Amino acid sequence: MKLGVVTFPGTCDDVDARLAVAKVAEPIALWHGDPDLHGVDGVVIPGGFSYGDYLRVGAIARFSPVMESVIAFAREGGPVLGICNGFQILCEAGLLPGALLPNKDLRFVCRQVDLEVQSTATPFTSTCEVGDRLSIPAKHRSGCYTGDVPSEQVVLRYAEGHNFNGSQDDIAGVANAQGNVMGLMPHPEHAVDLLTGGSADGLRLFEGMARVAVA
Amino acid sequence: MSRSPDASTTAPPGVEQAVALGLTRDEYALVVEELDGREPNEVELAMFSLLWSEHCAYKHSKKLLRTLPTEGPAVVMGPGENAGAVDVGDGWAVAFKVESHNHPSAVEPFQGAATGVGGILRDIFALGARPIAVLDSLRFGEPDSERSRYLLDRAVAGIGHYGNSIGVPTVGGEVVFEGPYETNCLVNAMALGLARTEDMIRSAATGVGNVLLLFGASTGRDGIGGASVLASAELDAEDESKRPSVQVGDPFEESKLLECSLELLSRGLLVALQDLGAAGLTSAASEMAAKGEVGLVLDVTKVPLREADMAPFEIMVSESQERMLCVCEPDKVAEVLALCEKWEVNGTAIGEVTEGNRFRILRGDEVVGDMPITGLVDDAPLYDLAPMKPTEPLYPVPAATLGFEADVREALVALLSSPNLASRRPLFEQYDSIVQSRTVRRPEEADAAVLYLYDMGEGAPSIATSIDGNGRRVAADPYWGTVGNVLECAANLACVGAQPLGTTNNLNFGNPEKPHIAWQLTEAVRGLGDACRALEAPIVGGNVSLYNEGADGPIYPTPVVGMVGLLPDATRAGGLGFAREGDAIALVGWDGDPSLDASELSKLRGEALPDGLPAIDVGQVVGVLDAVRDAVRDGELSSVHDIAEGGFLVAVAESCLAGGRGAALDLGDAQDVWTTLFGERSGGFVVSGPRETLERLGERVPLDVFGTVGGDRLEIAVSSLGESWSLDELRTASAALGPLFP
Amino acid sequence: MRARVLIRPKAGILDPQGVAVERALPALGFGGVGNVHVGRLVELDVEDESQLDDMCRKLLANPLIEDYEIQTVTAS
Amino acid sequence: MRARVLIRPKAGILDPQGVAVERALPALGFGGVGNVHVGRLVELDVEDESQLDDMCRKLLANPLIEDYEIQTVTAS
Ligand SMILES: Nc1ncnc2c1ncn2[C@@H]1O[C@H](COP(=O)(O)OP(=O)(O)O)[C@@H](O)[C@H]1O
Ligand SMILES: [Mg+2]
Repeated sequence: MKLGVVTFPGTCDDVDARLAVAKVAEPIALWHGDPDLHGVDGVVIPGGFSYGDYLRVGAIARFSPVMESVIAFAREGGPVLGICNGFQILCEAGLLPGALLPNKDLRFVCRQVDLEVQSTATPFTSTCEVGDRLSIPAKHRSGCYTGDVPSEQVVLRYAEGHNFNGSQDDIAGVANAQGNVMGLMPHPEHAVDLLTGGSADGLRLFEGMARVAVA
Repeated sequence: MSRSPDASTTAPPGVEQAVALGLTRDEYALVVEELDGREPNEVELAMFSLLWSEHCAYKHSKKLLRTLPTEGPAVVMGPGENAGAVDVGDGWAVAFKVESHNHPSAVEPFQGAATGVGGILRDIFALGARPIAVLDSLRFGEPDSERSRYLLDRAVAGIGHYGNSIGVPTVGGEVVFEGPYETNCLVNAMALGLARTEDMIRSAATGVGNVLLLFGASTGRDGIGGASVLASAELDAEDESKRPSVQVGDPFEESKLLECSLELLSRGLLVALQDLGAAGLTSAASEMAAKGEVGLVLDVTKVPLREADMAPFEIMVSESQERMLCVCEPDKVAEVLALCEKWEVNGTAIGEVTEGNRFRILRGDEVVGDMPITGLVDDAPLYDLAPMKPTEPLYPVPAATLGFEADVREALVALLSSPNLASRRPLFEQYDSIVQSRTVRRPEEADAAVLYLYDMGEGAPSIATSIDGNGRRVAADPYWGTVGNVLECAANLACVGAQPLGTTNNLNFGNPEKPHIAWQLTEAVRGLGDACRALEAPIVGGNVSLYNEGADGPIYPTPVVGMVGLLPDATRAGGLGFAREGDAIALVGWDGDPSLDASELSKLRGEALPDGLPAIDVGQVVGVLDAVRDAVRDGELSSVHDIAEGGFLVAVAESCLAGGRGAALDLGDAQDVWTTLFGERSGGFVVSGPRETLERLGERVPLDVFGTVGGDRLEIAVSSLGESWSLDELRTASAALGPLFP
Repeated sequence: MRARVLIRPKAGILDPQGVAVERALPALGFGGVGNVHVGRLVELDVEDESQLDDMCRKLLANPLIEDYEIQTVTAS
Repeated sequence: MRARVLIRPKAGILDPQGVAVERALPALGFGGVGNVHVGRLVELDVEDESQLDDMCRKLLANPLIEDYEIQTVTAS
């Protein structure tokens, strides 16, 4: 079981994502300039500031050679998880509906938030029950979700009082219609170990990803 | 062998120009001597004036810095390199340093603060260490001033912008508001990095014939004149003339530069590496050559420019950000350039290491500068200070915001909501404190940040870090105030169970040519040295920022102290919040009464600074720190919090808020209720835990059990007084900084 | 030629920057200001001007949330 | 009237966004592009157009690092 983690220039949370993946599978580092996915069973697009967030979040990274392969992989049903900047990139790439706007207060915020699971029809949330609450840190400046998204594709919402970015309908994470591609603004890879994460709730998303990827 | 630069270069600008650039007439005469009687041309004058500025040459501080303790068993690299480094075991080292960006931040706070972070990060990875944390230390005028609020907001945004974008967590820091910083804010940033000791690299250029390569951003007119004019002259009201061109930070470029530098080093391609900071190429290249005792030849036409029409002197002094200089063997150049390409950074060979002691600057075939390297780097005159204790108070009395008639109830609420004590959450939430997955204690969870060094493999240790610098207490007593700052920093480490390994510092002072500032500086450095010796936490690096004076006089003397310590087991790292109902609460460490002198309460009451502070029994405090650290490491305490600004009751309230638990205290009879509750003194802690373990700790150090954790109120009884607050009320008070970040 | 692309939030899309500016202006003593929107300005030299529209749709703007307008500054 | 303010990095000031876009475009198949700069666009209704310059200097632009240009879109 191999899960790839993509690094773009400016990616920050790739190391973190590989540490998290290592708890459920073999992490494989993927490089933005290399279209070869090295036979991975799933792809994580991690957080950070690819291309400095310049022009528009995710806009430039979306055109990297690796993304062509990721798009093809996703269209064939391979599991793809976009976290924070990864979510923004998947939206820009058209793999997920909608877009991420600047937070309503125009500030970067780093805060532990509670999420509520809305759907278990994705590999990632297949380990959860609808209504489960996950405590996961969020940290971003452009996480205000907007888009035409059918409610069954909304996978995670911020619990009441936890939506600091102004996202439409408290949306924290969405999936594509097939459920194999998911993006979320909070960082599950920063909640896989009690020592540094404050919670290990994020691990469940990676466990779900590994479970389905192997099937 | 000194060949004059070609005649075609412009005539010598002369002594008046030199004075305008910040040199004295005597210094100019010395420069002429360095050039064997020839007057410097434009390039040479620009380079000498920068390298001989206070900022680069430490003309007024070097002699004092030599008195600091710099050696110890853990020291891997001491002062003199881009950063200091300490051994954390198993062949690994942590590099760290604090640096100021005060004047650029006063001019353009967002970019000034951002590039301050960028600059200190480059110092860390110039050693081959991967940056793992940033801390910031900020000083502004009172937040009722619109200008102070603006500076705060933009500086914080700038630090966050740079640190967040580059993926280095900002794990701690401090912000203090005091009138004397109103027209001269302080923005100091500290960074830490982790490296295998054997992979660390120095900045000495060696190997005649080796190639000098510049990589990273292209060179523009950023900050020309910045180092000498901006950093060494007092800011007056009219900042306009000192805005040559603001340096703009590009954290994206730096993140590529960082990865590229570390990969170059891990592949063993470099002989030496150096960041470009103040005075740009001039300083970076001459220092590399001086350390390696070699000469250099550098061709300015090879330097990639952002603006085509730059003069050679502009190229040599530009402070464009995100650039590094390295030396490699000629047969490695192709490989170095290929790696630069991989990371999408520009790399260009611009010169060569030569025999001898000359720094020769070429424009193509033409020699446009030719100077002795040692003259540039080592021969700036050093000045003696003429310290004199002032006979009159230097600082205005702060405006009272709390009347003497206020009772204890009101006083605690006023203190918790005062700008210097209120929760920093609205500020630090703008920083990514968790990227890199090593943050074991986030801001407000403990007195020091704790970082797990998982890179070191199975059984890896953690480090703790903290930064402190109470300027008001140093203003009251430069010696004891500074000793207190150092002890406070070490106390923060003890709270999480860490033993100090080394210290860095940033000396932010006014004009050292004035006798009373010279006195502050001399006394502060003496206190810094004595305290670090007592703690066995040697100084491994630092920075000096002088001439911090505005229209209303000097800043409070502000020696900012940063410390790094080691803790073997992160799962036992202490936290400051009360954690268990029914735990006993104790005051640990004080063998005498605290004092209201220069305390936060006395500030709120609008009291003048006292002339001198009570002496500290440093040996006694060090013993307390040892005992508290041991107790934390044994996992015996549920919470630990050192008593700092605001005194005992504020510390208890903070432990209540952090743990979301109330407390009931009975302090018995107090000689003076105000002093007992709000007095300040080094070496005191509020701890909680099972009564028996507290009593065991009490066998080593003074300890009084005063109360119990529980409920949702803070209740105290002292002398005949009984008082209580709901946690909600305290929380609301403590949230007072929120409106500063709308 | 030198071209200029004006990119602005689509009608109905949240524009927190516009809101922030609109709020800040009266506090600075500037009254009578309304309907403020903040977008992006991209200026560039292009050889083949027919590519511009494609560039905008693909990279410079996100058509889901942004409108764009192409202006010629100087022909060449 | 409706006014438009074009805000761009001052000549000589580093423009990291412009550099990033310029580097990205050729990879997307858009050749022959140069001198790219990215700035901000502010559009607003103002009653008193004489205030615009002041507004720009005080709030909309940062005169230390940005130039601005005021355009009238529609008079009123
Ligand atoms: N207050 C201080 N205490 C100890 N060392 C200092 C202090 N100030 C500067 N230094 C040391 O002097 C050297 C030069 O500092 P600096 O000019 O800031 O270096 P850089 O240009 O690399 O930032 C460094 O090694 C630094 O650690
Ligand atoms: Mg350096």
